[in-house]
Amino acid sequence: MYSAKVLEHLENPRNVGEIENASAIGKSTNPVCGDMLQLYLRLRDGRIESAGFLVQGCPPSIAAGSVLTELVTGMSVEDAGRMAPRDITTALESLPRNKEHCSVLAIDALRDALKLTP
Amino acid sequence: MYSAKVLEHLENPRNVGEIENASAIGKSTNPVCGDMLQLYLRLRDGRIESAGFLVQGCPPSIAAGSVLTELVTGMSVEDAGRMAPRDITTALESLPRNKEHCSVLAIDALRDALKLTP
Amino acid sequence: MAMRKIYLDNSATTRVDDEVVGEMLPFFTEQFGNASSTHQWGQQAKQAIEEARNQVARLLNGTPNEITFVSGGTEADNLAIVGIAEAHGDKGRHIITSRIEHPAVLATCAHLEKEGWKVTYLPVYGEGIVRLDDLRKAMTDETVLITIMHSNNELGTLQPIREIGELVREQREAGRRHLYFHTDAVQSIGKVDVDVRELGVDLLSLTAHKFHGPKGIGVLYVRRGVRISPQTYGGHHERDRRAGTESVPLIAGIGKAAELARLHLAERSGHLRNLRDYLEQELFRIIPDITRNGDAERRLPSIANLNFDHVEGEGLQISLDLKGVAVSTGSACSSGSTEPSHVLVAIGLSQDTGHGSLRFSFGKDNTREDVDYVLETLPAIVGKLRSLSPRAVKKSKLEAGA
Amino acid sequence: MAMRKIYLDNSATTRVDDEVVGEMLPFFTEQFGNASSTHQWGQQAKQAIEEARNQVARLLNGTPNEITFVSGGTEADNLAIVGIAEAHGDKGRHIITSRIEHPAVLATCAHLEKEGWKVTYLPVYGEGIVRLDDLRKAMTDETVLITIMHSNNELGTLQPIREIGELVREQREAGRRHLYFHTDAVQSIGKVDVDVRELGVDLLSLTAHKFHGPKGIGVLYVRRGVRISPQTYGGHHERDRRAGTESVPLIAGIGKAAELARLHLAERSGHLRNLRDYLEQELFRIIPDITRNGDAERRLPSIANLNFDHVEGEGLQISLDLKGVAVSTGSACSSGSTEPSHVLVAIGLSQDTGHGSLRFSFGKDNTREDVDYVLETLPAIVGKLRSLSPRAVKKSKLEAGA
Ligand SMILES: Cc1ncc(COP(=O)(O)O)c(C=O)c1O
Ligand SMILES: Cc1ncc(COP(=O)(O)O)c(C=O)c1O
Ligand code: FES
Ligand code: FES
Repeated sequence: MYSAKVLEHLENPRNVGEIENASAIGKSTNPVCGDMLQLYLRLRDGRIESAGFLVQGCPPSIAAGSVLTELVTGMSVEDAGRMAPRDITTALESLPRNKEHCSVLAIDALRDALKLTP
Repeated sequence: MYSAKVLEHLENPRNVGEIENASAIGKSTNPVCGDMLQLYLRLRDGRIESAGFLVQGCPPSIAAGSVLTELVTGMSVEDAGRMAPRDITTALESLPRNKEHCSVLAIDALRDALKLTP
Repeated sequence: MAMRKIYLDNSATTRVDDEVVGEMLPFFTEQFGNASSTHQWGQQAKQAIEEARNQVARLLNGTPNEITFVSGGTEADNLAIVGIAEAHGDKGRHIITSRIEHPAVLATCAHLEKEGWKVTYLPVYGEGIVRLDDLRKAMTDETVLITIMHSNNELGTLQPIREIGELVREQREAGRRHLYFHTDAVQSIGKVDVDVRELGVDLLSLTAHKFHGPKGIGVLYVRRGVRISPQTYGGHHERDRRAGTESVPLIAGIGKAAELARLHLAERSGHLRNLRDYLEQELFRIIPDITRNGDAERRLPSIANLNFDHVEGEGLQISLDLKGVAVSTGSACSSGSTEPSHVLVAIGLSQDTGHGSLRFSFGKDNTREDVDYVLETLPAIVGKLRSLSPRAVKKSKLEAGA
Repeated sequence: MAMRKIYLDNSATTRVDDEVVGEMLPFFTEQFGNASSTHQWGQQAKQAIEEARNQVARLLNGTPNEITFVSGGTEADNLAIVGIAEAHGDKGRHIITSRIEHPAVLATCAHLEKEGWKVTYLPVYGEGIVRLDDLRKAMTDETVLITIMHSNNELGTLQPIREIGELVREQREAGRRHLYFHTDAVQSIGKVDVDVRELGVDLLSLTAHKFHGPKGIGVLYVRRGVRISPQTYGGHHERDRRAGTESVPLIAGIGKAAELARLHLAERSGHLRNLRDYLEQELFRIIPDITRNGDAERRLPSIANLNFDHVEGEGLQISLDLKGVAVSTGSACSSGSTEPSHVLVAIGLSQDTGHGSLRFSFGKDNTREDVDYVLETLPAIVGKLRSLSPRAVKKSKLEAGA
């Protein structure tokens, strides 16, 4: 049902937890399923130096949060601002049709952290 | 489905055919299934000396005709006149519920031969 | 001669192929999951179902999402007819079918008649085949469904499905948008080619046990885009068309049986025809006063339906059974009844002659030796029963006198 | 530690017993006849069906002619509800059921609502059990059917069926002649005693695949004298209650499974309870913040439905699956949906906590070692998922601070 990548992130989520001295924090909730995701970023010189996340949600939302922190680490804030749900889905190989919204949860948190309108 | 007795009469029907110089002939037809039975009797001194039958019908009607000729041979006309469908069914061990009317076909032919009202 | 066991009633049901049994077995005890479960047991089950769906789709030249698994041919026919009636009854309430459909179709139509539907039952004449002209005349703006079987289960006669498919297409193009076409192909699978695209049908029924698959599983093919109302309510199985936990072993079984039917079609079909033609030819030669019921050409290769004058079919059938040979009078469904089959009545046999008919139906496992055994056995049986028959006796006396 | 495969989802479906498979096998390839055929193949098939009917009747303490074979639990529920509704709808159009029925009941009731029926859905409170008082108040002169499940498939909670049966009897004696009582006993068979006379039910559903029989076969018990309208039209099978060629192998299978369930009831029931209680006791001991869903006493011995605070059930379930352990969140039927189960909502769990529930369901083949493996595996999984959870992290910080 889930791709090997999703399962791998579920078993070994990266960058779990709050970050000390976070420079930006983003939150998102999906009102339908009630899942919620929090993203912590430490920014330096317009780049994302490190990222951490917390989530209460389904396996894809965990994998989405985890892979997001990997993807954005080292990225310029500008590039991060251009990320879209597709990038998450691609990085996770695939998501079942009825779970595509879980990638939105992660991107929404990122946009919230970067203070972009979602 | 059918008793061993019915099957045995079907395989080896007794007294098949018309009788030369029959003293009595009886016919019966079942209007529902279209089956018909003809009975031939040779009578002497108030007894049935021999009997023969023809039938176009289902296996129970064949067995009924066959067993009837066996039963009535040697019987007094008076006793034969008292025979009922039950006697046929009993002699055949049993008949399926929806085939009980086949014993009536044989008794009707007997009564017709003996000129009794059926 | 030792007693043999010869099964010549393959239109009633067939022996399950050993390969099919082999395909089912793991799903009882190893991969026994519920296909709705998200864990590995469930995913294995789901995969097996989707593979079977592919196999059936390939057999019919359809696509997998046009295949709905149901519990058999009867349910497929019911779902097709009531499913279309409920979904499209607002467009009209008229159905056209034939007089020789299986009870699964006829009884369903009769049920709809009680609910106010009009049903036209097309005649089939002596040949046991509906005529396009009759169909054309029966169609009205109220007609929502045409359901005509692909081949008849008693006579084997093939109905002009492709031609009806074309007619339906023309009618649709001429504006009758809400006309649907269903065919019951239960008897045809594995005996002749059945290609939903070529036939132009919207719905098609089949059941595994008629082509060496297990009893209790069938398929309703529903052409992409055709809407039907489900007839069972529950979980979201089969894309909401048929609720109930899927029988994974049976589905794996029908998938395999479909694959084998597709791969071996030409060979099996030829084999059946050889045996059937051999039986008919020899019986016509050695037993007098036999006639064939239904058209000689336009029929399945597997069925011989013959009438033996002046005797009753059941006597023949039971006598053959006592010799180890299974055949049938009429269809299995109506057995035990004292009425002649509605199919034989529809082709004009009188109650009297209709009772003297036997259906021999061949399967892939039958051999020439099976036919030889029948040829050895049957003449004596017919002779004995005719010696009992008032009409036959009269006839032979007349002939002797002449 | 080597990866094990542990199946703890026996409420979704069960492994077919080897003895049951052995019982079915001859009917695929040897005694493969159609039970409607009058020859020896047909008679063998028919006999097998009647033997199975006896076995099921004995399990339920009913009589053979009260047993109708259908394609599964969903069809049994549908036939019971629509069958009564159609046959007795002239006496009233009100049904009483509960909020925690299986979708096979709820969706059927919803369908009848669209046709103008009134349906009362009784509440079940925190314990997951309907109350007689509520039922009594809901009954009117219009009530034709009460359908309340024997035990719930997610919680395992046993409903007061015997008491309802008595109430129905009283009501009937008081003049409400056209009140019928159906129970879905799908989950209870083989786990607790189910005796139709003692329960006082008119109709009862069961399905083989929940008690080590095959998928695709079930039974509707209909008390002698109760009239229902058939829902499939065709041949005269199952005393005109359910048309379609009978699946002889599956019927032989459900017969055998019923016999085994009857013979081994006490032993299996005790075994299930031991394992379930052991799991619950240890989990409560070693993992904090767990609660049990539903009543602790009045429930099947086979099910533990537990809620793990601050985590999501699906994450737990998939993580366990990756360790080789099959459990479920909610029922198999609703899996894949993002909504919490209607049963957990009915007992008052919020969307949030309802998502953190797991159902462990035991079967006769499970062992104490299976439970030990879960006890070794699950704490780390819960720990990992809680370390991800904003609420759990906040809570543990607060506790550390305190
Ligand atoms: C033409 C035809 N349609 C439908 C059916 C019913 O299929 P099933 O036996 O699977 O219910 C049969 C056979 O019984 C049949 O011959
Ligand atoms: C309580 C209950 N009723 C009905 C059903 C449906 O039975 P089946 O899966 O045989 O359709 C199930 C299981 O799926 C169930 O748990
Ligand atoms: S199901 Fe809601 S975020 Fe995944
Ligand atoms: S069926 Fe008519 S006499 Fe037997």
